[in-house]
Amino acid sequence: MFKYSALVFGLLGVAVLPLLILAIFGSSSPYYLHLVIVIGIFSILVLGLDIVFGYTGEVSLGHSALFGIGAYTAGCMVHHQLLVGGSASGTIDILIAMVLGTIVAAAFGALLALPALQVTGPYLAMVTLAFGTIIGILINETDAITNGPKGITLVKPMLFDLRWLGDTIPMFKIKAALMKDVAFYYLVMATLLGTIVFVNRIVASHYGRAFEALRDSPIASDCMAVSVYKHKVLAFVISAALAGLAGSLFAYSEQYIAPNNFSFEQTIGFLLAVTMGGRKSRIGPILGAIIIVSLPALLGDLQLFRGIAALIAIVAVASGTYAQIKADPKDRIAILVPVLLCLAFFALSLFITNITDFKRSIYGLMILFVVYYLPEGIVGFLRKLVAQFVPGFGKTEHKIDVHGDAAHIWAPPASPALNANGSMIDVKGVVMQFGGLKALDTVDLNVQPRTIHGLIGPNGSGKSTMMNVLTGIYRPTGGDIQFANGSIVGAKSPDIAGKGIARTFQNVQLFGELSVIENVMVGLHHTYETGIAGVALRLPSAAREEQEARVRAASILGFVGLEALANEEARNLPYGKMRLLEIGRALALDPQLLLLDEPAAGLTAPDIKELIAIIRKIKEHGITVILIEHHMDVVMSICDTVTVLDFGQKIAEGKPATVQANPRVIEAYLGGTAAEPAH
Amino acid sequence: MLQVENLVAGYGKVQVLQGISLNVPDGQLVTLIGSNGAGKTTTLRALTGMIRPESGRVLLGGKDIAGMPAFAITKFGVAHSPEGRRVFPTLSVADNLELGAYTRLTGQRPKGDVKGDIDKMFDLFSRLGERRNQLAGTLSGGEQQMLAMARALMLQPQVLLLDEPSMGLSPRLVEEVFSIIGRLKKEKVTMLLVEQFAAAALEVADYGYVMENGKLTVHGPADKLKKDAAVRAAYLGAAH
Amino acid sequence: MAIKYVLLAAVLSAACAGAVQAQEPIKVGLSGPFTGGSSAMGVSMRDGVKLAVGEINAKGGVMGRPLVVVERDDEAKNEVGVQVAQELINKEKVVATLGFINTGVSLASQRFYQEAEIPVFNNVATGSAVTKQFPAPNYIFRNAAYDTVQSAMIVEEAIGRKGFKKVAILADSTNYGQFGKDDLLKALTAKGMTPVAVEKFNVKDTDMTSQLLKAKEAGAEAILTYAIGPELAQIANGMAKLGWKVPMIGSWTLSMASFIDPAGPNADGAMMPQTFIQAPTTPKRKAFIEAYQAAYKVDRIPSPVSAAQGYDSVYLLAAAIEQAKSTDGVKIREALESLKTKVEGVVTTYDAPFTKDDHEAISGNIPVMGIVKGGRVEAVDMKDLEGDKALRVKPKG
Amino acid sequence: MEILFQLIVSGIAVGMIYGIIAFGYQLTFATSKTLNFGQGEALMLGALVGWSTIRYLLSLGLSPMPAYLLMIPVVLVFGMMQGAFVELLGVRQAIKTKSEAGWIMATIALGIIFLNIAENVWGRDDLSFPSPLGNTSLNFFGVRVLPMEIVIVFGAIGMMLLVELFNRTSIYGKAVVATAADRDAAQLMGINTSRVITFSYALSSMVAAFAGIMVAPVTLTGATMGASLGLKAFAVAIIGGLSSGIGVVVGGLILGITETLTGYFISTGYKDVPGLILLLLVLSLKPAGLFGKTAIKKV
Repeated sequence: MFKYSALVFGLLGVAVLPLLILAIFGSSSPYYLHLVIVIGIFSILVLGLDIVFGYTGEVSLGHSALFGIGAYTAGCMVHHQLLVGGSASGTIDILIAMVLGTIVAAAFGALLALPALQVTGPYLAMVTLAFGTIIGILINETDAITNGPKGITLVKPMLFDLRWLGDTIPMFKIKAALMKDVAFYYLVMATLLGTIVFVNRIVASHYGRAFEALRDSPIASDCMAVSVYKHKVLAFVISAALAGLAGSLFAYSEQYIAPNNFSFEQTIGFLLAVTMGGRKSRIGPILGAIIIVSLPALLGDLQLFRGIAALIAIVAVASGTYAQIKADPKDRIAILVPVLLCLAFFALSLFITNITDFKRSIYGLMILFVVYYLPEGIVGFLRKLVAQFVPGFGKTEHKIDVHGDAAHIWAPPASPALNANGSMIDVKGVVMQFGGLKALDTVDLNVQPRTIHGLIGPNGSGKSTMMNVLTGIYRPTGGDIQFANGSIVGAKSPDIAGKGIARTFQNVQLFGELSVIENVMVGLHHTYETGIAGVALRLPSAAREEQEARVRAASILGFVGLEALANEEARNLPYGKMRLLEIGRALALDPQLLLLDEPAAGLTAPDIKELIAIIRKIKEHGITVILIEHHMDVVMSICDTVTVLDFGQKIAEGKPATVQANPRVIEAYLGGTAAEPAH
Repeated sequence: MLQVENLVAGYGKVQVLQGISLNVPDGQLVTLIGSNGAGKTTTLRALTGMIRPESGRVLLGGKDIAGMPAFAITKFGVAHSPEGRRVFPTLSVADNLELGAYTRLTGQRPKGDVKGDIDKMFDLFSRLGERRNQLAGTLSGGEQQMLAMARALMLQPQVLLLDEPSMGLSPRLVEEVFSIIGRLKKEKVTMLLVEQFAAAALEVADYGYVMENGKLTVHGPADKLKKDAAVRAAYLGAAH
Repeated sequence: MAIKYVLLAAVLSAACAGAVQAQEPIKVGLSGPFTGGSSAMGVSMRDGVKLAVGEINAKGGVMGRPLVVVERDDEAKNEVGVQVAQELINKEKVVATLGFINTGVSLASQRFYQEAEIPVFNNVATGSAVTKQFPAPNYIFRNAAYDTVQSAMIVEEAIGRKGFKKVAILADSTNYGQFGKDDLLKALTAKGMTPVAVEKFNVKDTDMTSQLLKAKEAGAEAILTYAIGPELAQIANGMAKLGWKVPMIGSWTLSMASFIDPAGPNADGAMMPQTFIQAPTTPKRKAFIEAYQAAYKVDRIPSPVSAAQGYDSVYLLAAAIEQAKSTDGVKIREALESLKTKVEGVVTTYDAPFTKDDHEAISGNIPVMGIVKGGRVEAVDMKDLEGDKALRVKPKG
Repeated sequence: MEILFQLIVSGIAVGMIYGIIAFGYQLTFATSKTLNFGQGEALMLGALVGWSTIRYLLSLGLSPMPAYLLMIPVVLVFGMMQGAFVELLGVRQAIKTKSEAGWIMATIALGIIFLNIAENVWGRDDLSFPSPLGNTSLNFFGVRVLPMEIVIVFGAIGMMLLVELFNRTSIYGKAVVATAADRDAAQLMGINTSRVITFSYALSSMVAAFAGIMVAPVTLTGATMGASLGLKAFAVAIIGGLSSGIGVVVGGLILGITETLTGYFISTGYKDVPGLILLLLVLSLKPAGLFGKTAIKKV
């Protein structure tokens, strides 16, 4: 409810702002109005960029080009008289241009993201950088479509005319040109508000959770059927669409666009806006947009620049002094550095007489400063600052208050799809070779449905490799794996997970920055059917799904005994609880087969008892389990069958007691020379 | 030679080692055994600076090396054959060995006869001699393990830390690895051996420590530990 | 804000001490690229403007009030130009703006001056469309040789005087090059010719082999260029590499130091229309060159044309303000359109240069063809700059 | 036919420049998984420092050839210092913070600052770089080649071979390879891996600076000369693969030759376009590059 009151206030502010500007600076001053319009347009783009840069952590250096594509979509329509622009139908035209700009930019975004995001690392940054240049060239070259370097002139339509109000409200006694600007201002602000709501909804939805999850642990995301690749592409396309939307508005606000409007430096500006304002927030990008739009003016006026430098120095000294008092003595020097830099910056500003010559350096230094000392942006910095005085500030954001119940733990039972021979999973002669190393050497593994199948063996015997082969992280060099009557060799992790194989990880792979319940809800991603549009429009079905997922997640947390910790950040859990959470998250996938990789490692004795009970219950609900474990008591007490691996080969298989007595197994465990009986 | 006092270490929030103390006397082979996840590898990683210990002291010949970065600790003569071998797959066998003597070749440790030592390694590990110019990534698991050990020996270390040299090897190769460890022992190389194969380790060691959940529970001369029922139980389960 | 203005005023008054005081200064905007690729022109123009402003203020200013230049770097970027325009108009409240090097920036930004009824003096940008963007009452003026004038001269030189039958056009892919290319094509068509090749290249291209080979293969006898310095040098050097030497005839940018220096000996013989050549052919020019050299401590002006036109633009504006006896934009425009005093400039003597419909101060007879010789620009025919030909004046009517 | 060869020859020279810059990207990417987005500026600084040095030497009365040769070591040392500076001040600091990909922003920012410094020191106009071999082109059966273009090809290959040789034979070079293969294990050998990473940045910038003084005599020298070269080299690095030495040479040649051929046979305006199409094709079909190796994920 808090959110809505903020929205109402925001709306009021936005509605009144142009009137204020006009009142203060006089009706002959469209300068500040234009500045606010450009800030609004840039904000739309930067909010979109934040989805890629802030949420998924990928760097795009092509947003200026996407912005240009949006602008040129509008421009070309006008240029070829497909849209009239400026006439009576201007309002409809501009709306059509906005829609088309969005779509075309999204299409280009997809074209770019589909190949570039296959690879992790700086590839997206490199490809988008190249893309930026090429788009510049294409716009320049395709004279027939874009009018080439000569640019396109558009006319801002009169969207609505309120000058008749001038009789009652003198503020509206303005010229027609200014009225156009005021009307256009409202259009931009309405679009910006729409964007904020849209981004808010996406980020709060299962998509938003997926974006954050894939950044924390890409492998775990893939194994939760949340394809890292697909969601990164999706995030990029959404982001590109918003860039296109902003571009189409920009074409109308500037009324003249040319290829060199959309430069590499602009892209850097956008990234600076996100970082400087503060990532993963709505205020941050808007703040960033304000800064980059006013930057040329700031750097153009020496006096103003000195004033700003002084202000920064004062803030730095104040917060630095405060931090000095509070900080660890070890960190004191580290804190001093940025404060001194700010002071030096102020001193420098007093000395230079010609600011234009050093503009780029100042710009570069700003970026460096933000990267080093404000990695969470101004918003993050302020949040931290306020949190110093108001304990707990900003921590209650993600609180989800639902209670689960036993009825919602399990998905409605479905009869599992088995292989022709009645097995749950059938591994035949699998070989996994890394260079000269055979981690798995022709291993067979036949797991019967509704059983707990233990997989044991000394360190390095190939157990974890087997897990990775089964979940598609490695593609085996030989052999076949049958699951649900089909081969899963060569299938990608998210697809295998989607077919019903869930897993936990030996070295815990939680989504650290998400809360405990959100971790489970990422596992429930597959239960959502609503698309982006449904989320954006907040369809009843979307809300229902979300509510169902919450209840389900809370129920699962109850089952693994973590309900009380539901709103903790996962990374703050004790180690043992992390392992339990991984099991809960895996159960959310409604798996037919659950792979547990050393679930008892690091657990205390009472925890282990609890774990055994949980695994038993999982089996009772018809889920087949493969269990890798070193705690022999666990293995011996709950497994129906045990397979022993040693140096990549299967050396024994059978009932736990039989396997335990097998001399080869004892030898494998105790080493070559100690095969004599124990007692 | 190597003395550990009250070492506390872990990863991020997870504290794995909860204050361990052990002693590796000069010229002796000491083994650290225990079940998986007990903290054996973490101990070695903390000793050689691959993770930064939270507290405690690591004395090498009386000098505290705790908290130094790994490359600096190596300079003092602590060689570490890490878990999972970690040979440099894109370099040849001979180059891997040469890198083992990096500190000697760059004047941080007495140089001696590096070429001669490489040849000695090829004598000691005859399988490697046949493959001196092959890329290490193409070796089999056992060969890689031997290369990792030989590479560590190239430091001419004060103390050699061996982390699970038997991991992933066939019994025949495990036997070979242990016979080499036996030979090194005869040459009075000071060693700390972390091993999951308790019996095999205790067979060659002079002294043993048993680790459980980040703590050292039992220790004593190797022959005594061999007969300790508690040790066996820790491995094959109490049910046995 | 208030404090800022107090500070600003304090600094300004300190700066103007010794000259005219106590009177409210007249603010003139200055927009040009002072950083980036075309900054050589921008800086020369700025320095020319400042030189003139200094002289005027030393003589008592305009209407007894000092001129103050509010300079802003438009970075040769359209969007920055737009922002600069809005700031100069609405925040700085300038009475007129001088400048614009880049046709694109000019086209993007001057609509705001037009709407605000503030005169703009384009003193370097040459795109033909610049002064024709708006119908009368038009606030856009220019004292630079625009592309139509230049193209006609280039084509006349190549076809008329030299008698070439086959020419190739090489233009860069910016709007400067492409607008210029269009004008060249028109001028050629007027002579009943078509070029044998029309090639373009991107700014910062390092290799011109493909473009030059195409021109060479087509049998071009001369290359007509529309580009800026560095790329022109690449063309000259590229031709030398291919062992192919035909005359380069192109727009005035062939006189830029950024062409002449990097091209070295390969630049020799390049011809271009010039409104101003750094040669003391009239007393006014002599004084200007010496003043410039003294003020900025250079021997060769980086872009003499930009400096001279920048210098002249200030005097034209000052004359108009004096005549209008007002700083009101409408009145200044009206005064410019009916300028009564002859303004003695460096480029020419401006005798009623503008009318209601003609906002171009430079006519086709004013520029002379210059040629690069030994690293300096000279007139193709030195007689063009001697005697009564030294000062060419726009014909009346 | 002559024309075709002429185009190919010009393409090779440009391509080798792209290739050697991309080679610089590889050097740092191997050891640190980061690369310098300001590599073009490293090239530019190298060229400008070379320009000043050679001007100074010429003013002492040296003839162009010895002056050029004497200038090379100065530029190489400068390049190494510049690269080390970028790593120490840009990449390392940025990686310390929580901000992901902060190093991308940091290297871009340093590039902008270098550009601005160069503008203020050497001016905004392009300068001409004295060519040690003169600007008279050689005529091979109608194909004209500048002597410097031949130097570029052999210089680039020579420099790459030298670096490779260093990596393969010297113990320090092997330390670089070891760090690239397994940073933790390299530490256990006593290798100060963070110093190796600084060193790889130094090497990378050195290579770029060298490319700068090779390309300067045939093009123009100025603050903005590096930007588009650095960018093209990105395309080359992706096409050839960030992990393959031969890849960048082939990638560079492919890009350089397609550019000149497209320029002549299609349109000079579109000459950069086939490069991007190739880039996107390679990324979709063989994401690790034509010659790159796909890394094994570690869980």
